[in-house]
Amino acid sequence: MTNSFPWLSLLLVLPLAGAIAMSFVPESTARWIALAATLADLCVALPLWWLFDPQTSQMQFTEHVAWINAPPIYYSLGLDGISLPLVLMTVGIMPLCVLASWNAITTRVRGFMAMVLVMETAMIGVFAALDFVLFYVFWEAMLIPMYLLIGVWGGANRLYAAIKFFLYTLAGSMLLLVAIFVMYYYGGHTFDILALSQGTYPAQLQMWLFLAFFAAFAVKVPMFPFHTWLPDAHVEAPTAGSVILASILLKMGTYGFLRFSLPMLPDASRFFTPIMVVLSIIAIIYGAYMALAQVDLKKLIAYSSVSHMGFVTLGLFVLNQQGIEGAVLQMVNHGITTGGLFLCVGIIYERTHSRLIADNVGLAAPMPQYATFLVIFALSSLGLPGTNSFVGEFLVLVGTFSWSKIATAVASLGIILAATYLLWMVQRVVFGVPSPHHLPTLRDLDQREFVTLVPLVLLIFWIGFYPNPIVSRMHESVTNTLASMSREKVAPTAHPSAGGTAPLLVDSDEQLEIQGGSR
Amino acid sequence: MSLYGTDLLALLPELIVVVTACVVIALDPITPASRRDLLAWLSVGALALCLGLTGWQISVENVRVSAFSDLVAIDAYARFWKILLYSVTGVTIVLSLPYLKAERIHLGEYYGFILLALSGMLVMVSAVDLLTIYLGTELMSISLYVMTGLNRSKPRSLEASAKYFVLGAFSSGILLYGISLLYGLAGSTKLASIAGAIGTRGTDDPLVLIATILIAVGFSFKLAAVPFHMWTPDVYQGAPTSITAFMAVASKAASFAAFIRVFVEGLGGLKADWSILFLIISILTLVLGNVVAIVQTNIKRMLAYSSIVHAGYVLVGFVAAGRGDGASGGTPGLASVMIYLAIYSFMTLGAFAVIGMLRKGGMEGEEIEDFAGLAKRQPLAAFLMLVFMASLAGIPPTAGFIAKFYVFMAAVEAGLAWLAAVALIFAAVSAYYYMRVVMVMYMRDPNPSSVAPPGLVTSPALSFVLACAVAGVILFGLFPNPLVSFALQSVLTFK
Amino acid sequence: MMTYTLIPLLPFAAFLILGIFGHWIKDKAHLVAVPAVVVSWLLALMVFFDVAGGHQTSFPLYSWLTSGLLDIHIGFSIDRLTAVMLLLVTTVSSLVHIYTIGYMHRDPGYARFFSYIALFTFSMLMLVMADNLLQLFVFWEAVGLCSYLLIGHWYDRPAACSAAMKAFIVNRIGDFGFMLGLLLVWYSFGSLDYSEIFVRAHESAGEVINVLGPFGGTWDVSLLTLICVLLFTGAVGKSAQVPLHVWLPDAMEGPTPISALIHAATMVTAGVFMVARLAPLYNLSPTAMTLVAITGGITMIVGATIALTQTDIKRVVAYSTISQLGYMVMACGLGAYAAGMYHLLTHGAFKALLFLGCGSVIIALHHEQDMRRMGGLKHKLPITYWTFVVGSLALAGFPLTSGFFSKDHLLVSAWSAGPLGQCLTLLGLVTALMTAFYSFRLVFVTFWGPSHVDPHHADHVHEPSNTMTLPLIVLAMLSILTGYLGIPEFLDPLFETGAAEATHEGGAAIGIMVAATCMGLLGIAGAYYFYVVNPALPDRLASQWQSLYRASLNKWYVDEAYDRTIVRPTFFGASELWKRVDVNVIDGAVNGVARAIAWGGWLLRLTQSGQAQHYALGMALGAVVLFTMYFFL
Amino acid sequence: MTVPLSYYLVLSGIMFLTGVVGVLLRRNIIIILLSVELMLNATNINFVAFSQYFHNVAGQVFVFFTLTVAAAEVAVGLAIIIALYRTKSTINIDEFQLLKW
Amino acid sequence: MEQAFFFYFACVIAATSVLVVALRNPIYSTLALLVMFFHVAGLYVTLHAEFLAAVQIIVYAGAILVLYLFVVMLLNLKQDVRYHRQWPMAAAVGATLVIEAIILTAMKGSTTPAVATDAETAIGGAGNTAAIGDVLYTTYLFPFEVASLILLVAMIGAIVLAKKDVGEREA
Repeated sequence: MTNSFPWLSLLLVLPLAGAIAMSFVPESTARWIALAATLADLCVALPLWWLFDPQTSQMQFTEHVAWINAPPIYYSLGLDGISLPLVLMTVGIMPLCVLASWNAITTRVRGFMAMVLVMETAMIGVFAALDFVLFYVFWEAMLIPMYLLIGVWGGANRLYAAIKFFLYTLAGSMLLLVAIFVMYYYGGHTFDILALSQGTYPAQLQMWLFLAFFAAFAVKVPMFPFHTWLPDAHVEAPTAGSVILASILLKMGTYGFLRFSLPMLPDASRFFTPIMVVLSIIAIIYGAYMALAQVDLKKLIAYSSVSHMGFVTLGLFVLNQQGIEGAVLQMVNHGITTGGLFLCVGIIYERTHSRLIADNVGLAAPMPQYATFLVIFALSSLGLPGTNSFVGEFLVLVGTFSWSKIATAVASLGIILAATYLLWMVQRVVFGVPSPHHLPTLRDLDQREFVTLVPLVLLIFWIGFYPNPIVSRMHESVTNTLASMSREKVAPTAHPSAGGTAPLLVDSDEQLEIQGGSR
Repeated sequence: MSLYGTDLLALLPELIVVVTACVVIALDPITPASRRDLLAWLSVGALALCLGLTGWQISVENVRVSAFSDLVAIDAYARFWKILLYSVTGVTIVLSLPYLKAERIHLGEYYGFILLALSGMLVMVSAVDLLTIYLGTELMSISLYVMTGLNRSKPRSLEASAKYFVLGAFSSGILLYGISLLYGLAGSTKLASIAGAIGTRGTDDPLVLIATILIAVGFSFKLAAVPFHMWTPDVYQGAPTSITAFMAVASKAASFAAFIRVFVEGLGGLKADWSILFLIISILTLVLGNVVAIVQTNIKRMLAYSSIVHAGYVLVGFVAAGRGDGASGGTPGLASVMIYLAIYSFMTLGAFAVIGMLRKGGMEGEEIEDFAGLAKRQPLAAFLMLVFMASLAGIPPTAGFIAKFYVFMAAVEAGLAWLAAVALIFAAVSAYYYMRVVMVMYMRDPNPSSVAPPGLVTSPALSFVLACAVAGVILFGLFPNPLVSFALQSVLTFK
Repeated sequence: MMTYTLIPLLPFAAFLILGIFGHWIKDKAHLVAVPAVVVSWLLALMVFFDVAGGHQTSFPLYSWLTSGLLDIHIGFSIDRLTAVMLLLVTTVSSLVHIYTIGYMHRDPGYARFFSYIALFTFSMLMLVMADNLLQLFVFWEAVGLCSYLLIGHWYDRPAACSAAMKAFIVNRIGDFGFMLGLLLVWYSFGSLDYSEIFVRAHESAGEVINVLGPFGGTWDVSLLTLICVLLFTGAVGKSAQVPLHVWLPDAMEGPTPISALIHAATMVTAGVFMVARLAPLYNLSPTAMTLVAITGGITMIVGATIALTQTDIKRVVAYSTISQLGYMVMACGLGAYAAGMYHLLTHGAFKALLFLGCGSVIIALHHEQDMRRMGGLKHKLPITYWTFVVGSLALAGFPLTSGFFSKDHLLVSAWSAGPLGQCLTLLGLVTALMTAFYSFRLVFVTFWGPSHVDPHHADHVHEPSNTMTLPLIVLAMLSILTGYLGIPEFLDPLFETGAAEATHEGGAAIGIMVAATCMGLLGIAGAYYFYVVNPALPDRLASQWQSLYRASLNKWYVDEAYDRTIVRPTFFGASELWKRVDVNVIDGAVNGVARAIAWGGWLLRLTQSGQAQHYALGMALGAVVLFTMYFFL
Repeated sequence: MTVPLSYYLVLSGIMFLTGVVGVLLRRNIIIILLSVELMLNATNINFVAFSQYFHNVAGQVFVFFTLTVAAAEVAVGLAIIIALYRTKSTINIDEFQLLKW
Repeated sequence: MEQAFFFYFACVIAATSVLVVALRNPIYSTLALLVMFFHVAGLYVTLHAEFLAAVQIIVYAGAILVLYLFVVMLLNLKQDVRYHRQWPMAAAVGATLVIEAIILTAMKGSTTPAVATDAETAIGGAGNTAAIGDVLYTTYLFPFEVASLILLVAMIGAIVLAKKDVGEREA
């Protein structure tokens, strides 16, 4: 299905135009420009929700223009049921980021807003790109703005955190680049993601490619042993930075797994499933357990992100419909919920200038509205039924259950731990008696802050009580992904120098059977 | 054929350069100091003319013209480099003007030397005979020795010059010895004859091997590949910044041009041997260059290591060209090398231009720490530097990414995916030191104790050129098609 | 259909209004909440009669989530069980709403409190009306949330906050099992709808699962047993069965009305309700049933033994609740679902009454909860006293009160359920003795004897407002009347397959009735002897049996054991693991790589000595290396 | 011709290596330059010998140009040396260490 | 006879080269180089490169070396106290290179250059001055011009570097 109107390009251009406009406007209007740009983007994106045809697995709103001739690289964009929610989440979160930075950012506002807007373009680009190189360009283009966001407007230890974030993610994605090239030569000399997803690759090669993909995506997610950049980056980033990081950036890793690793490298994906599942479960438990030990609010939420993203990777790699849909939904959920939590931390930081739990106690009395929001986000984060996260986690667990019951049981323990650390946080921050020292500064939410948080709460309950509209838009695309995973195994002579056959491949294990068709 | 009329016509741009050089030198004594800018503009004008001429040659008929008894050949390959060299030399002159004035070494000879060095480079890129290559190299080197030491009031400048000279002479001795052996092999110094001789004699001959290695060593010195790189940091640091830029860019490009010509056209039969040799050199270069660059505190020195590292990346592309046995037969590798160097030239020039602009209490601000808070003092300069650093680090959507893209793509095509992986991991390491500059500019506050920094040393022309450079770095990152097709077309020379 | 939907929706609307506009409504909050719940009650009454007339229905509201084969709606299933639960919930809730007007008067969180209990009512109603397991689970957790919020209502009291958190987390542990059970149900039966499950369950009655399979062992467990046990875990948490009973006493930190509503009458009975709801499933798994019965039995006696010695007035009632829940669970485990439900309903009435009575006392004494600082209140608080006595009699199983009928019915049913049932019946009789003892210990110590009330307040002690006494009176009447409504007969058709429904086989039934009555009377008499006739005796006995007394007083040290073995190691381990592994090992490795590279840089940079001849040597060495390399090629 | 070509090669090799060692060994820049001259002369011998062997004048022409370049290098080199000496009163190259690391 | 000449020249050349490197007094080194230049010229003569022999003496011995001597005298350089501290390494490198060269030659057989001659530069019999002159201005015209540029650069460069008042010109 082609659509004559270039929706996606418009989505990409609007923030960028805003960013460029920053260089011509005075410092004082920068905020308004940024708000206007992000809101305009939101307005452009919202119709897509209705224009999207959930009955087809085809890419929609596609655009396909030649970009580089040799090798053939296209400016190729499109959305399917997997990327649509993520794009909408992105454009939805960004105005909130701008609002959250309204008073928090006082120096170099133009630069800040420009970086935020550039980030928006890049992030939408990542989710919408249908050309591998284009994807990579957007993927990497985020590094510098994010680096600056953390490094210029961040906290005390920002330099370390910024460079750590930068190098960590860069190192991972470098291997991805090599893998992209290899894919190009084995996949029929094209960078088209859809074509590559239909290509066949020797099994041995798939293993290597999978590892290379893993390096990029696992760092971004972040999966278990690669997570240590996240607490640092979260803690030091300004509020908007943390929100972008947690809500959107982390999703790009899991999106990468879903968009590339699974359909392009089905055999390797199946082969690595046990490892991925184990890593995911470790992340769930370990992240939650680490969160229990934190005294810094942002660090706590950062570790909780590790745990929650573990659910996402878990859902992806159990390779069935429920798992993947749950994972995609959980990406959106985590974006909403954790974004909200970070916004809350930002709000309190503006008042007490401390992120330590010990410095922010007993907020319920002086700031009842704030406390309400914080509790709602915390409850959503711990997966309370009726909130969004429950739906995602439930689907993931359903998916996992048919893969391994033990894995499900262990992963479920993470939910108990989540309740523990979040409620403990709530108990310390919201309940109790505020210290008289801070009391004068603790005024309740103003209108701007209120407006920032309300949409997230509405989304939390909307998805919690009626997730079907969003999930039903994924069905076809997920089915399609799974179908492409079960395509013919590979002719070993795809490339002259590809000697390797498939000794490493697991046979179609019962557990790996793809659900959705025949149970 | 009246005295090589057609030959002279083919070499018209070079002649213009040489004549302009002589004119500049001749005019210098009679030009008052205040009007010395005119000499610069004269040179720039001549370069623009040459650029136009070469461009015209390309557009009319981009074929190989052999001149002067096959000692030089003006072909598509040479024209690519010429276009590049004219442009970077022009930019260098523009960025030199304010810098030289600030450093109080504004000599008319300076432009003469630059133009003469350029003519040496032009000879190098179009030479198809080891003799002309050697002479071109020497012409370039001797000019550079002098220019390095131009700022005689500074001991560092002279010391750099001395080191450069001693090591340069040493390396050219080695190179020459290799050439003499090749001559002994083929009975001629023409690359074509050498290729023929190697074809008939096979590759096992010790003379061939010794000669290849010696020539490789001699060129590696010019390219600043590890372990023949050690002059680079010292010389780059000591030389006047504008000369450093010129060296890092033009001399490297010309050396690579000649280097590729020698190894592909002359020693193409030894591909299997020298590709391994340069494989090792490139890995060494990447590892050492990146690792040592991390600990540098002087930005010129850091950029020197960066130039070493980039030579390493280019060598990866070159190795890919040597290894590429597929249908494309190494052309992607060579094209990638050309693309890389073209892009590298502009981003490096830009970075040096910003450094040259920066003053610290009337002195050159060379320490990375001197950049502290630049984003607050000079937001525009800081932004430019940011773009150049990002490009050097190879972050999309800058041109630096496109450069790396083609090089590593070629490497992967040649079956060197592992090399690409290693190189890219070190590219991640390199991001550290580039980003450190950004960090210092944007995330540190200016040192309060330091002298209040005066404004930037700049001129309208320099601003214009810098704007062009930034635009180029971003535009080539977004729309590399023209450059890529130009390189691909030029590299057909070797088909 | 509208009627059914409105029943939960009205409280929900009240919640929304109060939640969003509570800030402005403040003291008028009851004007929103009370009518909503009362109307809801009326509707429930309608439904009850409707259902009593033989009408049963089940319909989906909307499709909640579909994914692959997973297809879940939100929907209602209305049958007799639902109907009685609806009635219980709305009745108690209405009364508690009314009671709250007085109890929470002038509380700063007045509107918030009302919004929470409205939300609770909504959730509880949705829970009982659910037609599938997932909806049950969703609201199962939602009532847990309300419980959490309400326990922590007075958030500036650390004890309340801890209790709230404890309640939630302990429940979560139970729900962990519930969730797994639910997944297993879906995995095995392909659906979560009750009707579907019951059909499939019959088909897969023989299936076994090797629980130790993943670890290489063999331990075949019947699929249904596994499902039932896992689901029952949730009930253990929610209904405060041993070993997850620890949260309920602590929950008494919350305001008394919610102790009555949530922690006595409704939410804690959700576990029992769930087992009854899934009776067809449990009936297929004798093993699971046995486990359920034994758990109930243990809880029953443990709760009672602890209740004997507690001094906090609400805690006594709380442990009594645990003990009574044990009765119900035991009954369900023995297949006597109707008996269990019967006791659930009567207990709902009299236990709510007792709690509200406690609330009256507490309010009258300005939030004094220690029994030892009460006494002699029967004249000052006559209404409270008499209603409290009625409640206690019902609890003690005094003849002709509702508790008498339900407990008797329960024990008789249990007795007829085979050897295990008979053992448990004996245990139940012992418990009945203790129940009567501690309930009247409460009455005597609180209302009789000399006053130990704080002299500051002693003069002001007076009966609370009408809004509080009215519910007491209504509940007192209910505590007697519910015994005569014929609830078991009403419910029996639902559990027609019940393995051991009470058959009232002549002698045994009468014997048990007599025994139970004797036990009750004996307990009351004992309490009278100990605390009225001979008040010094308890202390003497306590010092004589010190270890036993201490153990009972300290709740058998269960909290301490959990604290030592689970809570503290968890937190300690977390911070240790964080410092040791995350910071030192993982991050250390990352930084270590960076540092190694930088260190390598420092080292390699030394080669750049500044001496041109070192550089020349480097070049020469490089050439040597290249030459040497060629030797080996 | 009775002297085999390889003799010339050996001779030039010895000279060349001597020159290399000289560059590495001597601290005085002038002597280093002299050593470079050794290397160049070794080259020249090669060229001339090959030229003779091939009966080909190209080698001799090359030598001619080498001589020219050598002269030019010497001119520049000595100028640098003089300038250096002015600033530091020494031309021992290992004493120039402003630029390092 | 030719061999005798060769061995004479070769021995002297080798010996004087070593002396150039080994002698600590720069003047002696320079003089040793002078001796070597003459013998190289002699060698050229035996190779029938008379023109080059003359150029060697005129340019090298006459011009370059005198320049060296001049500078040595001008700077009044004293005897070198010691060699560079890295001499053991340097010696090792030199020795390795020698050994490797020998092994390489021995292992892979002796060298027999191809006899492939360009028509333009082929000369009958001996390299005579006329022939060189001829090719220099025809075939090698281009390098010749480049060489002239090199000399130009060297000349101006030497002036710029060595003259005293460069800094002051601006003022």
